[in-house]
Amino acid sequence: MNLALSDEQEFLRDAARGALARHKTIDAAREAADGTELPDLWPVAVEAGWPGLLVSEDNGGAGLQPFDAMLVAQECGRVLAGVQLLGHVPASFLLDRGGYARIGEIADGSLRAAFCAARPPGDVVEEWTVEPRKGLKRAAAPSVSGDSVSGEVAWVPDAPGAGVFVVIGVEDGRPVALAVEGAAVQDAKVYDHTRSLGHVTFDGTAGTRLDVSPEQIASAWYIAQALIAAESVGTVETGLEMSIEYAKERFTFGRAIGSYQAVKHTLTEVLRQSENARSLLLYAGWAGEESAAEFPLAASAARAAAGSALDYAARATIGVHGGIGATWEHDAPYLFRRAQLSRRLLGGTHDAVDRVAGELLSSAA
Amino acid sequence: MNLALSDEQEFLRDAARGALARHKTIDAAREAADGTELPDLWPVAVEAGWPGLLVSEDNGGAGLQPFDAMLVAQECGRVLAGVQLLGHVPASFLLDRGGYARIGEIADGSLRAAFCAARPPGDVVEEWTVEPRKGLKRAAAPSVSGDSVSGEVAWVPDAPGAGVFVVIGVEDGRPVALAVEGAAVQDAKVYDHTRSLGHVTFDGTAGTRLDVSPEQIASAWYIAQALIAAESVGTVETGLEMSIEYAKERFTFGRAIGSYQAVKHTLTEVLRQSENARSLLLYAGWAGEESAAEFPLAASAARAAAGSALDYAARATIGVHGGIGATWEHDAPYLFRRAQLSRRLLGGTHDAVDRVAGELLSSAA
Amino acid sequence: MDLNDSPEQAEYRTKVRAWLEEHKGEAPVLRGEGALTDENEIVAARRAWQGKLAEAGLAGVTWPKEFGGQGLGPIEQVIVNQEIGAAGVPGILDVIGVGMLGPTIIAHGSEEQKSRYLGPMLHGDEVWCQLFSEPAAGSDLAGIQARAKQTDDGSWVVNGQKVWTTNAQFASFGLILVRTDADVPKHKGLTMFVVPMDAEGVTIRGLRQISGEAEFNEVFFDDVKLPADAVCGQVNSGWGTALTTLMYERVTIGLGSEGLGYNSNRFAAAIGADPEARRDSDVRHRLGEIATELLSIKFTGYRTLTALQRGQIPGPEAGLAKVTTVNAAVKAGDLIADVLGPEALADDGEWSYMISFLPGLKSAGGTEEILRNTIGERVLGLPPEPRLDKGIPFSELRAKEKEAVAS
Amino acid sequence: MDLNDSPEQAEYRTKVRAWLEEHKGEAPVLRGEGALTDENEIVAARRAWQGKLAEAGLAGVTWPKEFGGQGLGPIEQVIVNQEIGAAGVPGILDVIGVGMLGPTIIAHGSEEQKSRYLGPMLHGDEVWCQLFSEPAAGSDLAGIQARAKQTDDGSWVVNGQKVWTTNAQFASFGLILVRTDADVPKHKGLTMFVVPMDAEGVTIRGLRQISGEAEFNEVFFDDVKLPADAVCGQVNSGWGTALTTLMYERVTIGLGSEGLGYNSNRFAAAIGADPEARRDSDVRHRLGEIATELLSIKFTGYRTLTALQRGQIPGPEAGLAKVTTVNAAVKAGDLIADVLGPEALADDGEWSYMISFLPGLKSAGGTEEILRNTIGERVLGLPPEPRLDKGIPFSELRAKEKEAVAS
Repeated sequence: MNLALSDEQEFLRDAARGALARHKTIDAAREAADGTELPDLWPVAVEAGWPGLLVSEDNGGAGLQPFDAMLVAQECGRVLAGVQLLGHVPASFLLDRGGYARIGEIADGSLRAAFCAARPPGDVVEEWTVEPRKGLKRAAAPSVSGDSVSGEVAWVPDAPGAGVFVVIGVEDGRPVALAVEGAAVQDAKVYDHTRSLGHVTFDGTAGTRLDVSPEQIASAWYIAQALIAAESVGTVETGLEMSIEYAKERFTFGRAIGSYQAVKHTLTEVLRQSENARSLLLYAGWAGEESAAEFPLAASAARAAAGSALDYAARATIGVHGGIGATWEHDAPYLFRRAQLSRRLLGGTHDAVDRVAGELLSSAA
Repeated sequence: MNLALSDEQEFLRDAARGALARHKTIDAAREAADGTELPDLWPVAVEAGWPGLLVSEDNGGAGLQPFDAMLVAQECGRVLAGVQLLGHVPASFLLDRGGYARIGEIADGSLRAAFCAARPPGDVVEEWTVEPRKGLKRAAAPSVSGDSVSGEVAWVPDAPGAGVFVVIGVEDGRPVALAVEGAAVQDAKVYDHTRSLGHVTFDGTAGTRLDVSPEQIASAWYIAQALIAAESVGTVETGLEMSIEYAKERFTFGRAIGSYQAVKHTLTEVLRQSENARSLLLYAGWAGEESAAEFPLAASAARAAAGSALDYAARATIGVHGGIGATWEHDAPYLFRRAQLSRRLLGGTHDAVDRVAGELLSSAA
Repeated sequence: MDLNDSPEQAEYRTKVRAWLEEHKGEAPVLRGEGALTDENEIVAARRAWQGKLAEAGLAGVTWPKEFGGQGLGPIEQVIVNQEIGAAGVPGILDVIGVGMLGPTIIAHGSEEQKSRYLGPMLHGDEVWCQLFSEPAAGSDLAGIQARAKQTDDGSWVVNGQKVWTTNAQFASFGLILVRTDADVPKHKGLTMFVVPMDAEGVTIRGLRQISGEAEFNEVFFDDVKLPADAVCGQVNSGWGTALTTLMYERVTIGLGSEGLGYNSNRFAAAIGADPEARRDSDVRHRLGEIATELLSIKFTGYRTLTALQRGQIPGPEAGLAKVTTVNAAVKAGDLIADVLGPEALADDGEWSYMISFLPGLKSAGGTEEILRNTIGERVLGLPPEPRLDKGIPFSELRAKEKEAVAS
Repeated sequence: MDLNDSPEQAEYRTKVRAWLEEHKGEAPVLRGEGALTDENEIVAARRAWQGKLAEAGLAGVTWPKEFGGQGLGPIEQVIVNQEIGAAGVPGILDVIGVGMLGPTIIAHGSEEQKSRYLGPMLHGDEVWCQLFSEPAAGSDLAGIQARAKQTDDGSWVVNGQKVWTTNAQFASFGLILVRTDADVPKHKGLTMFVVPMDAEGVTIRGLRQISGEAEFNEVFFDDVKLPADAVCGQVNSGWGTALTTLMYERVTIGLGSEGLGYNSNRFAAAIGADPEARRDSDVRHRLGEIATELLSIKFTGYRTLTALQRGQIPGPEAGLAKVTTVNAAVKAGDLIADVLGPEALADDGEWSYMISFLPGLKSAGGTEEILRNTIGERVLGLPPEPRLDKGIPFSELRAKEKEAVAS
């Protein structure tokens, strides 16, 4: 029993924090909201070796585990860094296992991948589904026939500018992963300007079938869930630190506001939720490496806890700061924008909560 | 525009409070939980004229409105008085409108009625349904053929000992109200010992068809919802008063606990919820008299707000009192028992919330 | 219990409705086809429209007749508000002036101030703004640091910064609360002044919110000179004057629109348009809870009105309506965006704007926490928090704070 | 990251498992067929079983060897707990004594106390109870009013009342915290004593909870005489001694069962049995949120264990696990009863019992509010509340309180 980070993991985390600290990412988020283009942080990722984290060593990658990628995602989340890992990392997982020819370029980041994710069947919705453009009802996954794929996946993270798309489609009811090097991408950036999004359309588009199992395809979905979870916990950390600092310095009625129970208990609640989410990141990390059977539950629970922690923390950060926390010049609104959008991507926090229930109900049956 | 109580209404309320104050009803709740029989408060109701509140003056009643009955229910709720109005009042409404021969006895209380309620169709569940013994799925309403009825209604308030049952059944898809003077009642008292409950079974049982419209049958359901709402607000008042008193007297770390924000804000939240619920009691009372079209929305909203206020207040009352609030000798647990059971009767608070949504969605469509 | 008008009220309503019917073509169009878009044009048009409403007796309904009002009661004000809403035309532009600052001047101002300022205010010729809040004096309003010093000739020099000021960018005058004596406890050394917004040394800067819009302003005062007769009320009695303004703020809110435009039907329509959502029990439950809260506020408003008609002034508990409304609207935004997905967050969309606007609205006019303190103490009678600032001269208090942060 | 045993741990686990396999037939049966029902019989059987566990080295795993323990680390304690759980047998009866009071005596007791009390405690021959909380000293534990007065011969006389005392009804001894000097500030005048529960003047009364069960006791002390050597630690240093006990309480909880038996699978099974409920999106969402909270606690426990293995003592934030668990269980009770209906509230049902038990559990061991204060201050570093009781003699403080209530 040892849940402590290994020396290598601590190094990976500290290096990520160091590399990202050299960029004013939150200021960039503010400027991007005003129309300035967001600086491209992919070179930072490439230099740090993050594109190859989940690619096996034989294929030129680091051969690491989902938890290691989560550590990096958490650091990105801390500073709202728009590094395109949410698209690339789950895609690289399938490209590596699936015998993709250009895997070396994926590993070194010279080729950037995006992941047109499909939600695995559950106990209520029994089909593979993808994000719809709008509305509660999920869309059918694209249809695959041989080497070609047709259909649309909306709100795909990091799709604009990606060199290859891993798309999950369905053929005869079974999921198939295809690597497609050309697809029509419509830019769909919205609300959180640090997050690159696109609607990706395939119209009989040709691709390469990846030799992966349905279980691996499902795992890629849950890797994406775990990455969002980790990213969110990082953002919560920043909100909490910022709020504590302010609560010590801001006085009202002759006392620092942090001495009032309303503020103190709110921030303790942020701590409670973020510590719980952190525990579930460990669960997801462990299951991602050791237990394919528990990965759906673990990754979904991590996303559920982290998503709700981020929602709570983003609002609490604004609240503790009073009026000033809701102004353009303050950092808190960019945490809030992050929270609002993250909550609705890749099935949404809500679907992750439903999945937790579904997994437990299925195993209780 | 005038939402103030009339002089008559103030008198009715004050008289109810006075009449009930002569009985140690909360102590009786405690003793009943230990197996002592609950004192019969029906004579109090009879003496005060409550059985005839909704019966027209021509039939020997007071010819008053649902809101007046709600005022009495609120007073009963304040002291957890087990007066059997939740069964009798909605039943008397239909018996009065439906031409029931013994309506004079209903009005003077010499004959006590119970109401085997059916939930009116909504935008999702389109049938008339009744409480099931167990589980989320509601049961089909009893079936009526001519003058006879077959089926079961579970958890009927005030059924044990009632002299006549108003049962809502279905004939050819249409709701029918029958007055049945003999039915098999199985005592079903549970958790809240101030609340008389029974499972009522009809097996080709003969009754008298009441000449009432489907709208009136639906109104009886919403009268029952409004009564539970009023009762609940009364119980909230008691919890709040008890908590404020204690919060002023109990000291910790050199300060009265009521000076701490955690306690102060909790009690303000009880106030907020109870004031909102009180506003909706007025809405329900107004609609019950003036607008049949809005009564479903108004009564359901009142029940939704009052139910959630009671849940919150019951837990807050125990919480403010610390450990002592969770002991048998304290009054707070009896408010809690009331909250727990009320929440699950007659469709439950949950169904009332759903009805609010359904009404709005239907009118928005 | 009666939601209907009395015969007199019905008659008044008919009169108001008739006037609006006749003149509504003259009102500025703010939404839909042909709507004005330029901010200056909008302000000009709304000022002109306020003038017409005032001429017709539909502004300052409760102001005394001697100041151009109608001398009527709160119920008539509500009838006017309702009919203006029903006619689909804008109300007066300067709600803050006519609803709160004018009544403050009526209560505390000099005769000269009343005759100089009230008429142009009522007619929209001069718009007013309220200069109370500061960066370090929001919830704790008495912690104001902006200061005025009297010179030998009796005039005053004002320095400091105000914030969260609505309408400052086009206001002619402001009512400003400043510290005139720092050597007495903090509630005691405050004074209220009338300040012309075009005075030398006044700088107005838009304060952008989450949405990117500047819904409020910051206003800076740099050696702004005011004559001795600019004092509204008495020197060092500004706290009492400010309390009057805040009391009228509660009345204005109590008489105002139900739920700040956050209406359950509007939310239900957005959700009902999605066939999957309208049958989803979780969505329905969330919608039902939100709608219940908002419906209750409507009737809470009627209760407030009943009380106002009986001459009762709403207490601090009236503030709970805002808490209920804002929190329900926050939940509604979350629900609608959960149903519609990221599309709901698209720039310039109504839901995106609402979601961005609400976090700021939450603390506008005092945080929920302070309100709950006040209600807990004044309405429920709970004991106060220990106050470390009681009876201590303001200057000493500030020094203590600085010391505490440094340590 | 590794959830597996090291080779040494695996070996230890095998040994423990083998002993339990061999002896589990000797354990008392508390549930199901052939279960004991008489409380006295249950206590007797569990004491005997604790003795066997102690003989086998499965009680007091972390106690030093000189006092009959095994001198092992927290991980071995957890292995024992896990294996006892897996074998389906009860653990030791006197968790409070062995987990918290024994270690307190080891840290602060006299040599005579250690040799007299620790052995019989470990073997279940003498059960112990903790006499700290009082009606007016719960969250504010230092507000204790029970008092001991020293007589001329050096012995002590104890008067007062304790409450929320688990196991008092069959305990041989208690560790009691009393005030021995009321003229110093409240944390300073306290002393810890060992008290025989059969001493003259000790009265024990069951305290019934919502469910009707007496899960705790009240204990009254009426001129109870204690010898001078009954002091545990130093006179007037009882607060420090008590802090040791509370620290071991956190460790015991940290090593203890996951989630107090409130397990998400158990809740899911109850709901899954209802076919309508398992497809209802609202029910699923509520279940998913509850389960997420409870699952997180399992891994929080593993994190605590990792820390303990590295010699770190859990801080006050460990208490958040209880907050999470209790609040999730409350929600689970509400959900299950919403699904099953009033039937779920039937007397003697498992859900009815849980629903009744939880409100009391919420404040047991200190309220959530006080815990959040402590964590906010000690973990997040936020400033403390103003303390009105700092440095004031206890007797004066009491007088002030009485005065405040009277006013």
